[in-house]
Amino acid sequence: MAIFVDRDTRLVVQGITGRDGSFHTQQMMEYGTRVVAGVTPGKGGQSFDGGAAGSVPIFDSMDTAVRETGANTAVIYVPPAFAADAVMEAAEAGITFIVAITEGIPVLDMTRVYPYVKERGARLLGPNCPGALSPGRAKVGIMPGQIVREGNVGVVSRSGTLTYEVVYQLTQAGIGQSTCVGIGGDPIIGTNFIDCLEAFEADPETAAVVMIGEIGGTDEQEAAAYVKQSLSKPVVGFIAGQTAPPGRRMGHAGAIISGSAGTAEEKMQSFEDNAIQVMKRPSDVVELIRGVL
Amino acid sequence: MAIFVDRDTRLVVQGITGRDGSFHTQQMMEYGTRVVAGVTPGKGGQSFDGGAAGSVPIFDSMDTAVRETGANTAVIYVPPAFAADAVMEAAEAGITFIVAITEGIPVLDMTRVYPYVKERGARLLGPNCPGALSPGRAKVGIMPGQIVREGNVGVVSRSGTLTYEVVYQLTQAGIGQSTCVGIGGDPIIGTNFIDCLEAFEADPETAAVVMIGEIGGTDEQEAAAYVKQSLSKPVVGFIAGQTAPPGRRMGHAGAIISGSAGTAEEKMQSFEDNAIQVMKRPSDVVELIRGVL
Amino acid sequence: MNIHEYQAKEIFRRHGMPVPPGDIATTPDRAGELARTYGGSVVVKAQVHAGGRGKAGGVKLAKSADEARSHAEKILGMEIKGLTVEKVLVTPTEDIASEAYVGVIVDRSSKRPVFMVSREGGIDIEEVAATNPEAIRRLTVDPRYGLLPFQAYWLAASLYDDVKQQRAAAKIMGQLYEAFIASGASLAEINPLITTPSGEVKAIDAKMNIDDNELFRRKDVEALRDTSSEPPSEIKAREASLTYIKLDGSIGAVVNGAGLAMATMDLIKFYGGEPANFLDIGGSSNPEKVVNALDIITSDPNVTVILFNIFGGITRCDDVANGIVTATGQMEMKVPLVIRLTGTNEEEGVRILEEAGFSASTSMDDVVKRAVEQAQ
Amino acid sequence: MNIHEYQAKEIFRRHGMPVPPGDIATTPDRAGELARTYGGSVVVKAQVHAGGRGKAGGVKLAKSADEARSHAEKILGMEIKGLTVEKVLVTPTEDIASEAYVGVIVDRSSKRPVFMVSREGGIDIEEVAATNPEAIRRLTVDPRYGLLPFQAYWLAASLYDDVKQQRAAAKIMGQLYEAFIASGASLAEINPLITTPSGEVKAIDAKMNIDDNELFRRKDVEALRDTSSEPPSEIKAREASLTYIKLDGSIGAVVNGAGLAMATMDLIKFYGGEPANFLDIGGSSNPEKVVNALDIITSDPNVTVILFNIFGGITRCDDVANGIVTATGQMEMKVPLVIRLTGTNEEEGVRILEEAGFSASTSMDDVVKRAVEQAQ
Repeated sequence: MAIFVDRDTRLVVQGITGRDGSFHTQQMMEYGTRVVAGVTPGKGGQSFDGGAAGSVPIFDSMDTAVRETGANTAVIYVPPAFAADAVMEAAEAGITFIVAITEGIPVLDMTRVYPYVKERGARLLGPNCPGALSPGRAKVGIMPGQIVREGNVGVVSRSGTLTYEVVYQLTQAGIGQSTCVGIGGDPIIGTNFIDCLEAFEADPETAAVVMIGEIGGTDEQEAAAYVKQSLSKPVVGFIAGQTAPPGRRMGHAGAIISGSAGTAEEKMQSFEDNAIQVMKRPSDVVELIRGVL
Repeated sequence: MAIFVDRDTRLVVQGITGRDGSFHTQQMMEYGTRVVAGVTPGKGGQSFDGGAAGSVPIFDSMDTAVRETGANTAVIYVPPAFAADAVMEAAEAGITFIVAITEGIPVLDMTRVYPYVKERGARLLGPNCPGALSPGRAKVGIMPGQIVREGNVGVVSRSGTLTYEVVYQLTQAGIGQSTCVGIGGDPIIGTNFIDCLEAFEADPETAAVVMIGEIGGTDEQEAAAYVKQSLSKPVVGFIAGQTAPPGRRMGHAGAIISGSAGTAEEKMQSFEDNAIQVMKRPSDVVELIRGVL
Repeated sequence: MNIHEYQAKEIFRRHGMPVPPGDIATTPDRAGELARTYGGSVVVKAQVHAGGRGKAGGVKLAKSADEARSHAEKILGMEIKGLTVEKVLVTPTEDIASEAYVGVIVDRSSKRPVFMVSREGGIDIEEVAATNPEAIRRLTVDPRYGLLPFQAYWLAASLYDDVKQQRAAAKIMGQLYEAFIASGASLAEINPLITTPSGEVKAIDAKMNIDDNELFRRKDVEALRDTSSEPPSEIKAREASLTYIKLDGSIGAVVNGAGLAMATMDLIKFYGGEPANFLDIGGSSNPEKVVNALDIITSDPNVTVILFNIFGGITRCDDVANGIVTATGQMEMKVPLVIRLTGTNEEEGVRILEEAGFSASTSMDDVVKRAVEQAQ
Repeated sequence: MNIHEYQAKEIFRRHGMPVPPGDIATTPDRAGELARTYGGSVVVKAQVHAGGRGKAGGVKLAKSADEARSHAEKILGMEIKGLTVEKVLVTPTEDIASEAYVGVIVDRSSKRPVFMVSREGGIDIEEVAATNPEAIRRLTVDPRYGLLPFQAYWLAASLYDDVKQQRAAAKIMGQLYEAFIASGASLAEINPLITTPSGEVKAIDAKMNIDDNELFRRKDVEALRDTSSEPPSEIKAREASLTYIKLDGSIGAVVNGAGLAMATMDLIKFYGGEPANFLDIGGSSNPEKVVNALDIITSDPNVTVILFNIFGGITRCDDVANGIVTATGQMEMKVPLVIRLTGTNEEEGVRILEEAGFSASTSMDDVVKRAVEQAQ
């Protein structure tokens, strides 16, 4: 099983001919993901040459790509000015799982994208996220394939590279993952911690969950309450930004402390209050996960 | 039973202090309709004096009116500039049946009102319609109460006064009505012929239906097909505008013939093709209904 | 409300659309001058609210200023479908490689704006719909989101194979939608949208209809109204908030409600008469409306009898009765009145009429039959 | 991006909101002149991107032009929360009958714009939220429909009892929402919204934050950026599309990704060091970004060691390695580099570094420990 992406993932890459899009399409194909189509308006009829990994037909629109290839999942590498439109195009074309990698989408665009996607019954992951990777099955997004390993730990994170850090620690210690999901650090995201926790709870191949949060907002606190109330599986947590100076914005729109809500201290306390073991350093994940498995 | 309005209707009048609103509130109260509230911003705390029919509290907003009185139905008499907002306010306040009497609401306003109302699970009747009247139970809108009579014929019409004409013919001949509904003649309306036919089909107290259409559009043709396919009860139909010159607009935005679609001839043919008996004159209704009852 | 091509083009330009220049002439000399300004080779186009201008000879190509002048001379004053041409648009000719159709209307059944585009431009879309419906691509716009870029591109891609032209056309779709919404339109059309031999995409004809219900909040659009080609009686009716359409018969009818007014016309014909007009005094009438209605109808010399068919709902019978009494007191009535009055405040209305010496029936069949008899 | 009160007021005025006049002075003389223009009785307000201006003495009432001049003299050049005041806004005083708060923000949890209004104006809304939360009325706006008139009225009715004031405030809410959307704002605030003794409703303070991600399509808003009070290194970082925040420690850190950058700072402290900065080179980096990052960090004299913590994803290790090699070739490095490089294209990156004489670790704990050691 795993969550969100698996062997039945049929992926279309939006922005397949761009620098990032083409590089990561190659990576995803080499990992074994079934990339069935690419979309770049004006380049329909061409194809993407993945070398030994095969070739992928390119279409002008998502509508055609989905109709011709039966794609069910989309990943978006288009620039911020066009990314909101790309998400909506994917949802309208019938894609049910949409991963928006693009960083820098205006938040007011997202206030309109979110209900649009929801009305069509699709799930959006991101934007400004690294995607989802089910080791040995499918890699959708930009997570490096070489740092993961098949196993039964679910990883969910608001961060990109910090996720890799934690996953890599697990892999090096011989602990594999069911699915690694980066939900993204923007103020408005399509899939939050609770959505992922729900999915991990329902996934028989996941035995424990690692949750990696950040300062800013209250998502982690809400997720912690949810863990206590509804999760039967053990959860280990980390919060980045313990030493960040208050009131300064640290890259992610999310990483800003507003008022008293959203400090690392508050979030770590909420983890502890809800039976989530807290890592002090990313490398602590190994010992804590070993303790609960 | 009857449809849409009945003894359990708890009515709030939006625009109760205006010329039309106050006149028709009085008429509805005298008919026996349970008018539980009125709304006019800035006049909250006052009350509407219905003389012998009682008095009705006035509120500043629908939100308060619904909370304080448990109203479930709204009727709107506010001017066109504010009517779209009034409909949305009613839907947001939890009203489930909204009757918009107002004539002259811009059609682009209605393109936004319609999904707003639908998202909230409410039904809109109109705009630019005479409302709904269940004889002996409730009168919501502007239909004259003295021309109806309790009975088992459902009447649905795109017109206002033409509805009265037909209903009056029935009443004078001793044939009573279960509910008389005017759906309105605007290009975008909340409830169409098919919606009403469905409701009449489900209403055990309705034995036959009179459907009164007009030139323009294809609603009558679609309704006719629906009648043949899904209605167990007999239907008698009329189309106004048999002698209207093509291409000229006759008052209702609906009453315009575009291309070959929407002529009276075409609509009457479609009635005949689908087992709906056609009246040549409004007064023919009596004989035809007697024939099917 | 219809607006002229030149007015729609001005709205399109304000929304950034590529529309060639052009100006209005009301005299042949001015048309010649404009043609000179544009280099001689121009199109002279009648500006009237009627379709089929081309077939009627209202659109002419000119190779020189002199030719433009003489075309304008013929077109100005010409009658097209009963309307007199008062103005011509003079606009430079364009080299045309292809002609497409782009239109947006409010669609009754989806309750949303709908785009229709076709590679078959320059002819009526109704004709394409009838003969070659699969040549039309339709797209329903969710008004909560507007026309989304991917949708505009999807429409444009059905018109052109070249990416640059697709992009240009997609941009024009977006601008057309904005113009449509910002003007309170019920229809906005580019026919044809052309490509030039060098690959440019341009809108060389433009049509817009405005929803009358929008005009109260769009004074700028209302100001575009051209009453020069409307019958004075219809202008007067509109100013009095009545809906009046002049017809050729002898029975003047004053009715409340469009459906009942049409049914009254139908019944007049059913009994062998001919209606002189469609006249709807609308709902919520005040006595003044009735005065205006009688004023308009009595100025039609064909009218030999006036039929009132009033079924009170939001209109009150007493208001109508008062209007009749006031109007007949102000003006000399040369033709008989046949009155049907029933519904809201019927008793009061009948009392007012009877006190003033009128009688009123409550049956529609009855009054229509009597009006037909009296008209003969 | 923050904009100044006077800039936000200008945006509010363009959207039709009732904002009293006012102008900017950078010299005491100009402040005096302005005060004379406004009749003498004015408020002189420091224009800096910092809260608590009033408490810091940055807002002063003046009864005369001379007094305004001397207030401006004190305020201009004043430091508020580390920022130097370069400009003051001079605006006429208003008689105040009541003060309310009106604000709109993008709310993370509802994923929509949310209005907050309160009768308790003139103080921080955070303070009201903490001490008297039921004094705040909240309303979530569906961005597909915008702020609807009945919603604006509902908010306004919670602020005022008088119908005229409710209508005026409802109109202001609508205008504030339009300004918010049209500017790509993440926050727009009127605090206070006042009533005057004669019953007028006016916005006498204004605050707006703009979503940085909107700036690419809003050059007019981008032009409002005031860099005069920002550290030059942060301006330079922004221009190079880096996120850089200067801190007080000695370990300069170059990291890709905000979360990893924060975790790196946390780990530096965990091992007893002090970070000199937060620096995120972002995703999809090209080698040039690394060059800019090193340029910025090396200009901080406190830095005694530079730590690279790169985990390649969309960022490729070879790009970063090339950047390091290029940068160290261009500039003289006076402090040691400690490099951690792993993930996408790791092998290629490590090879490039080793060929240039650098070594790279793959463990974060390892490099952070080493950087802390070397910094001491």
